[in-house]
Amino acid sequence: MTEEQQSLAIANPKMTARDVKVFYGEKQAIKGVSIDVDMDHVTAFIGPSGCGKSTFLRTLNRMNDTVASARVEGQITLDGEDIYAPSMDVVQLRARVGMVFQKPNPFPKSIYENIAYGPRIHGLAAGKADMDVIVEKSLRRAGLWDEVKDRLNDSGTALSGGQQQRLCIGRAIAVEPEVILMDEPCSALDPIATAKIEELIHELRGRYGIVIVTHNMQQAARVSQRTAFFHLGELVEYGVTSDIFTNPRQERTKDYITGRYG
Amino acid sequence: MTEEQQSLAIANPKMTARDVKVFYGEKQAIKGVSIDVDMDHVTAFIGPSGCGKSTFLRTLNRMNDTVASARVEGQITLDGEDIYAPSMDVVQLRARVGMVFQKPNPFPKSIYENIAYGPRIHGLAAGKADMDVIVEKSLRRAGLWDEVKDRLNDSGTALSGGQQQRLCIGRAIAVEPEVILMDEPCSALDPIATAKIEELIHELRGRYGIVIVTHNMQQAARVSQRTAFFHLGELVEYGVTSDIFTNPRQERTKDYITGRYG
Amino acid sequence: MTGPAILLLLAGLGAIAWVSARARALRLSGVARASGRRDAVHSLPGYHGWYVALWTLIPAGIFLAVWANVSPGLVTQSVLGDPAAQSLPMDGFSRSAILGEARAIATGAQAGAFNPAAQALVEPYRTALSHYGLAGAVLALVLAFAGGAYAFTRVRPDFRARTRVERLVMATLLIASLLAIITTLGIVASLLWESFRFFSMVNPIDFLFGTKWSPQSAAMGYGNEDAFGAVPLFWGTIFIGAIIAMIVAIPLGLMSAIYLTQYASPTVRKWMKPTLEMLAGVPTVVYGYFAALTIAPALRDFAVMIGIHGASSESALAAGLVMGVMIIPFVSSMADDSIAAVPQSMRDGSLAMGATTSETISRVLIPAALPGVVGGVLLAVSRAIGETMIVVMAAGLAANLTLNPFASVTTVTTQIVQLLTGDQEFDSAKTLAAFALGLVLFIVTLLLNIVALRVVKKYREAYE
Amino acid sequence: GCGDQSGGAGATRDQIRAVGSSTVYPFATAVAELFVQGNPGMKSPIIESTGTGGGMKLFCAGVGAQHPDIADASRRMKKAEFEQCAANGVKDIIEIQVGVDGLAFAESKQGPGLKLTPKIVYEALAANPYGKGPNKAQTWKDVDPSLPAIAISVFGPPSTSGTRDSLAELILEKGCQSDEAMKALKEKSEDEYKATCTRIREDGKYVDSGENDNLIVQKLGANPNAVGVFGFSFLEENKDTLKDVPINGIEASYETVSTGQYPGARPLYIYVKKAHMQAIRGLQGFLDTFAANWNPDGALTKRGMVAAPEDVRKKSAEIVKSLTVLDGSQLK
Amino acid sequence: MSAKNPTDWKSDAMRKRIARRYAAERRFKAAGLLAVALSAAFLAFLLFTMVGNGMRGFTRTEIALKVDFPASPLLLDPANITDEALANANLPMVTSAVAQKTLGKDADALISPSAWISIRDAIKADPKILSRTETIDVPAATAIDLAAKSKGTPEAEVQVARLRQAGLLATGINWGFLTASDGTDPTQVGIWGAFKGSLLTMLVTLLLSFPIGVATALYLEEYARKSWWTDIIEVSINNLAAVPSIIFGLLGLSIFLNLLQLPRSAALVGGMTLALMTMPVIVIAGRNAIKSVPPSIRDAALGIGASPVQVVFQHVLPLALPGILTGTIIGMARALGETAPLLMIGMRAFIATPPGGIVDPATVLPVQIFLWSDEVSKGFVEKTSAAIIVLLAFLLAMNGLAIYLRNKFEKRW
Ligand SMILES: Nc1ncnc2c1ncn2[C@@H]1O[C@H](COP(=O)(O)OP(=O)(O)OP(=O)(O)O)[C@@H](O)[C@H]1O
Ligand SMILES: Nc1ncnc2c1ncn2[C@@H]1O[C@H](COP(=O)(O)OP(=O)(O)OP(=O)(O)O)[C@@H](O)[C@H]1O
Ligand SMILES: [Mg+2]
Ligand SMILES: [Mg+2]
Ligand SMILES: O=P([O-])([O-])[O-]
Repeated sequence: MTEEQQSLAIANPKMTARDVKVFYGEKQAIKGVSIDVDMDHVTAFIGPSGCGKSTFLRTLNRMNDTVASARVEGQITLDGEDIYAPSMDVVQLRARVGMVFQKPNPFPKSIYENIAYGPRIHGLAAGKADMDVIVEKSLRRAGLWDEVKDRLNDSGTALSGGQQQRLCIGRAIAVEPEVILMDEPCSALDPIATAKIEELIHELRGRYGIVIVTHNMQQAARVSQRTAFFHLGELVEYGVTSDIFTNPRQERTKDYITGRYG
Repeated sequence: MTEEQQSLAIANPKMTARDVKVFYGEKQAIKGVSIDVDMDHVTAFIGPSGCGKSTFLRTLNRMNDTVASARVEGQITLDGEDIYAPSMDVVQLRARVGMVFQKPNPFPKSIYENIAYGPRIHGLAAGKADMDVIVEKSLRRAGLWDEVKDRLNDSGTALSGGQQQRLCIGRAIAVEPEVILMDEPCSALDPIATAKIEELIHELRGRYGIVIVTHNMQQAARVSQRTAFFHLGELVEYGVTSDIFTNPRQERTKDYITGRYG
Repeated sequence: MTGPAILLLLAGLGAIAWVSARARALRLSGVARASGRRDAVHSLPGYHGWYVALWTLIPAGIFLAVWANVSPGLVTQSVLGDPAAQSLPMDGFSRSAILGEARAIATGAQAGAFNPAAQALVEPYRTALSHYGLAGAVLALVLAFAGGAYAFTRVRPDFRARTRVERLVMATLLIASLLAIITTLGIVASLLWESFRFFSMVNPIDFLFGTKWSPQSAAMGYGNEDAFGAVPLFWGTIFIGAIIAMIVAIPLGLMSAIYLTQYASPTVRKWMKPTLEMLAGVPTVVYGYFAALTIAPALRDFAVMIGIHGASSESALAAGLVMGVMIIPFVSSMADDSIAAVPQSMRDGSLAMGATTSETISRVLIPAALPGVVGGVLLAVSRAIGETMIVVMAAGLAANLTLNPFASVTTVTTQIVQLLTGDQEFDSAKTLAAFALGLVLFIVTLLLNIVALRVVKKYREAYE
Repeated sequence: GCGDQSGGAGATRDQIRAVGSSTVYPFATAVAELFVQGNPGMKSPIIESTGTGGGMKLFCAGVGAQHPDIADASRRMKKAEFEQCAANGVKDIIEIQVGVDGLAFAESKQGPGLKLTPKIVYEALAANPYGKGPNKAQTWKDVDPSLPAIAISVFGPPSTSGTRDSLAELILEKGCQSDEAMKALKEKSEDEYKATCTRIREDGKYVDSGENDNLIVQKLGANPNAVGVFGFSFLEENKDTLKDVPINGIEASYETVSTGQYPGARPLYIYVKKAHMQAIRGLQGFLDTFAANWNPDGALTKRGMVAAPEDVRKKSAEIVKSLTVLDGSQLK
Repeated sequence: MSAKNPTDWKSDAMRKRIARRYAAERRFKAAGLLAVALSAAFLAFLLFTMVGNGMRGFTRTEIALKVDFPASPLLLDPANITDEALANANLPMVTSAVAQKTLGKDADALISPSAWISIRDAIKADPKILSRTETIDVPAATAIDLAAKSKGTPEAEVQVARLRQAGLLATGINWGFLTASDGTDPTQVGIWGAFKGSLLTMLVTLLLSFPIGVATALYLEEYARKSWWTDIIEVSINNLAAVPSIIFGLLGLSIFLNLLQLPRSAALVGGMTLALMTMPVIVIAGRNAIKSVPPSIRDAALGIGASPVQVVFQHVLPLALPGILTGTIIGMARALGETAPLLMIGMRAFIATPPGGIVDPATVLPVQIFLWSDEVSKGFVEKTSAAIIVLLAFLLAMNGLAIYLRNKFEKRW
């Protein structure tokens, strides 16, 4: 594996993970994974159910802290800073490394308040006018502005599933994160909504570091430039997406991609 | 569609569904589906999430009766008998058309009791010795005997996921059903367990009519001889599995199979 | 034949019916199954057994129940026809006392008679008892046989015995569930009738909106007008149960729930939760005693110390405070449930934005859980306003319309107890007022409950 | 004791049942205990504390095992009650005065040592003294200049108890009648007279304190400036924390109450159904036990009851023996 | 749209802001902890006060009385000791005389008025003592008892000191408190009668409310199709769970006593009244327990052809049972502590004979507490608290059992 990683070496990675191990109590869910995330490439995590994709993703913004039994070893840095260092403030970290979940989870508040929530708690807006600007900008970037601009006071939960998911992306964008983590963001969506989100990811690339977990290999192929294949907590293969799909080096990767299991 | 069905016509179908419509309250979940099930072919239902695969499967043994709002129109027969006729005893029907669910759901009883439960309520065993025979036979057919024969008194819930699912299959087999319906039986399992179940399906074919719902197209390709593709409650395409996968007639089928959505 | 003997005999018959019907079913279904058709056999043999046994037992049982109520009258009739009964005193109670004694001796419940007249009647009683006992037994047995035989003839492999037996089970369950409605109706009926009589004496408007409560004036013949203004009671009830108690219970209950669900370690939670629940398990009479003897004097001293005028040792505050503590677990467990019912994804969503736990709780979880919390509070209020013993012992009886928490006020429940246990004249407006108060209380809790259920349901739907 | 037989065969009861006054309750229970000790093998009588009126209601509901045999009362039966009894077939009722209770006024040992008269009490507590408008007295001094300027605060029996009736009848009416106009009013309009003379103010100066006299005792301890009104027996028992408030200069003591000198003395009664005398085992014995213990040196006085005057006791003993029934026409 | 600079997380303002937010977080958490602590402290204070007041109720002071039987004015034939003979022997007078001889003139104020019962029991236990002198421990009068155990009146303190000096005074555990019934002498009373009454009442309550409650829960949760009809049942049940208990008393009074003519003061009626109160609690707990049985179990059973009744009785009910039991125990605990409705149906009564069955007159623990709290004699104050301790112990045991069951059987599927 190390060879491939070397070959992928990114000049100025936004985030790096080195030999990360995650345990749930006794059970080891991630067995020494090293990966780099940068702004120019979308990274996709694929692998069968339970292989640890979500777990690893959540270590990247310390969402695993909320699971009492979870324990993380190894090193993860953001801009060279160790995010598990005591000096690291987890509240800031999560603002800088945003997250979008599998099931759209807008707050049961208005669309406006959903977007404004983050900037407000972090004090990013100086006043109402400022906040209005942030909300509009975020919704525009999330590709939702035109659809909702006339009903910003409607509840966020009243939107369709795809719109909700874009709202959640907009919400993450509103605090100006540097990296966005997405855990199967389309798996609850219909094909048209899925297409919209994929398009959005294309547009966001370059501005944010993006990591996406998906169980749909075609989707991984469509949206990502780097793909990591996990199996049983191990990073089996990590490389340029087109290589992985056309020319997997590992037998397991090949079996998985051709549908032998999963 | 009717053309394809004609071409598939099965001489002596075990079950037939003709123009079946299912409603949940006002909402129509199945829009006129006709299909035949026989003993020699495994039938796979594929389609994106929410397209009605499970719903249709559950009409085949009237498990939908348990959903208060569900209403079924059209005709479904088992050995030529209308299963929705008032004279049909639903308890017997379900013994004849067994079911295996997505999540393994063994009873929180011993392995032995899990298998023995069905024969007992249907009075299929004359005594303890008889029951022992049934239990062993069923576990053997389910490919589980060797793994559990020394711990028949352990709780069924203490088995691994794959073993549990095979236990559930064994439990269904124990009442000597004629048809077995499986709703994504492998989606909660790891690759090895999946392989075991697929193998088991191969072995059971011929003895039982088998219908399997899966979201994994490769799996459908591997285990089935007939495939039905559902979309938004409609049966979009129904045909010989190899045809469907290599040469889909409908645009929607093609898009789905190639991963354009789902 | 005696009661227990006949019951035993019936039980025996039932067992025989079960065994023989089962055996028959077993044999017949064996034959039918051999014929190969799968649906030839419908029910397990055991169900046939139950079917026949039930047919044996139920008709006979119903008959016996009726007979047990009818036969004593018949027995007495026949004893009264005996010459020895001619000398019985005419007055009803002594007469039935003698008869009762004779009966007790005849059945062996009593050894000897206090009343010589009773001794003479023992023999006639014995004869009559055995006579009617035998008649009842014979009839019951005939019914049992008839029922059993009829059912037995129906035992065939394809007979749907299971369906029949299960139908009976379902009917039993349905009847059980009706009991709640019957109880509710019983409450309404028993309150409504007396309240109706009350309102024929006292104008409902005066009752509901009058501000003067002095039922004794009415009792002493000052007239009903002006005496039954229940507003001070309603106010006292609200003041204690819905204001003071809730000021204690809501913050403590809600914050406890939040702490225990969101912050505490599993061990702390495991121990503290049941500990707090114990507050709801302490009998209210104990709270009352405690409030009256420990809390109330302390509060009064405190009030005097800080110079509050008119502080009474029977204060709304003492009762409300203790009641609030009692209610804490109601609020906290409802809050606990509703916060837990907010999907984890909301919490994750907020935390992933970089919110702290308290921001997540107060800005996302609580607003989302609010309907559930409100529902819980409404239920707690309905419990608090219905609470009796604490206020009876600690809140006093003065129907004051006051805002001073150190003053004595009274509540609806206290007055019900007072009106019904004190010196009262039957059928006076004073006694009946208790039922009218009860009716108001019932209606209020009913409304609170309906509203609370609605609120909670709406909220559940939002997340399902 | 099987009381639920139906079907007309009648039922017996092997336990005596008494209901009624909470004031008589401690004495009735004491007699019940003595009765069982003197009659081994008898089951203990059941004494229920329902308040006088509540007891009357149960008592008058009818004759038979399901109805009580005895009603305890801290006042005399009312005419309406007697009629209700008759209407329900309770015709022959035996009335027995068993003793006297003092309606005692007391304060904490630390109290100011008030000295009251019925007139003062009336003027301090009446809702509308002498019909001259609402009571404005705030302190005892407002009522009578000889008293200290301490806020009026009286803990007393609730409006629903027999004790309250006694307070009205024995103290308030007497105080009220110090005004001649009130006497005249009585002739003119009984209702108005009652309203003026017995209605108690409801502005918090008089605190209804429930049936629980012990709580009043506790509260007096906590409120040194308050006055409590309750049964004499409670005063006796709590002499260590309370002292009595003399009325008309007469202290509540055993002697003054028993002789009727103390203005708060009131008779205690029990009412018995003659129809039950035959049917309920031991009822006669119970009455005999009562009679044997109501003397000045009897067990009941040890419990705090005050013995009735000699002549009353004699008359009552006679009634117990002869079971003379009550003539309803004397009742009010 | 102005292009905003990326957020500077390291700026001072931002740092300050974060510090403020963390301080708020700590305050919030402290408030939660405080709420829990306050609630727990109140419980502790309540228990502590009750136990502090009540422990003395379990002890009794006794005075050693030397009885010279042959010399006493007692006329009893040792060969013929019957209850009758003992009742006629005028023991109270004899006891008083004997006490005066040994303790002085004011002996009657020292020994309990029921001291003679100890002597009677001693004679009954061994008639032979009638021919000799025997020292018998008799209960001290309430005033002495109080003075011996805590602070009494000055006179009593003097007496106690005197008796102590003479070595006649002993304070020991009062077993009688657990075995005797109601009475008028605080040194003699016990809670057994009320305890037994509570047991019988609870038995009736359990036998009625459990099967009916479970059946109702099953019907509503498993079989009833949602309709206005089930809505009515549901509202009724939820409402009944919140109806003021006093109203159940009114119902019991008018239906069970007045209409059905059931015996007054009986455990039967008390139990029936409380059953009406407890049933809804069981239904609600039962429904929650049944709901928490995963649907997959039902599907599994239905899927192999079990009938709905079989599904429920062979699978759902056994799995829901721990939850149902927990709810039942909690409901029963509430019923056990209930007072108000029982006042309405005649259980507020002096009942000195423990009930023999459910139709005998009975009282229950909380009502006994209520009655004793109103007794004249000061000796009852500690008895009241002692009875409260017994009741609390009973309730805590029940709650503890419920918690144990819940923890033991709590399943996550
Ligand atoms: N909170 C937890 N406690 C204990 N074990 C956990 C927890 N969360 C996940 N796991 C275990 O860790 C392993 C990895 O889980 P994870 O959710 O990361 O898989 P995944 O690849 O995201 O699967 P999926 O595609 O189903 O989302 C699994 O075996 C899972 O059972
Ligand atoms: N109990 C129900 N009540 C109402 N609507 C239902 C119910 N069950 C399913 N549906 C709806 O019916 C449609 C078909 O659902 P179904 O579960 O059959 O889909 P599916 O193809 O099995 O999807 P999946 O792959 O996610 O299992 C969906 O729109 C679903 O929301
Ligand atoms: Mg995942
Ligand atoms: Mg499905
Ligand atoms: O209980 P009372 O004597 O006050 O009627």
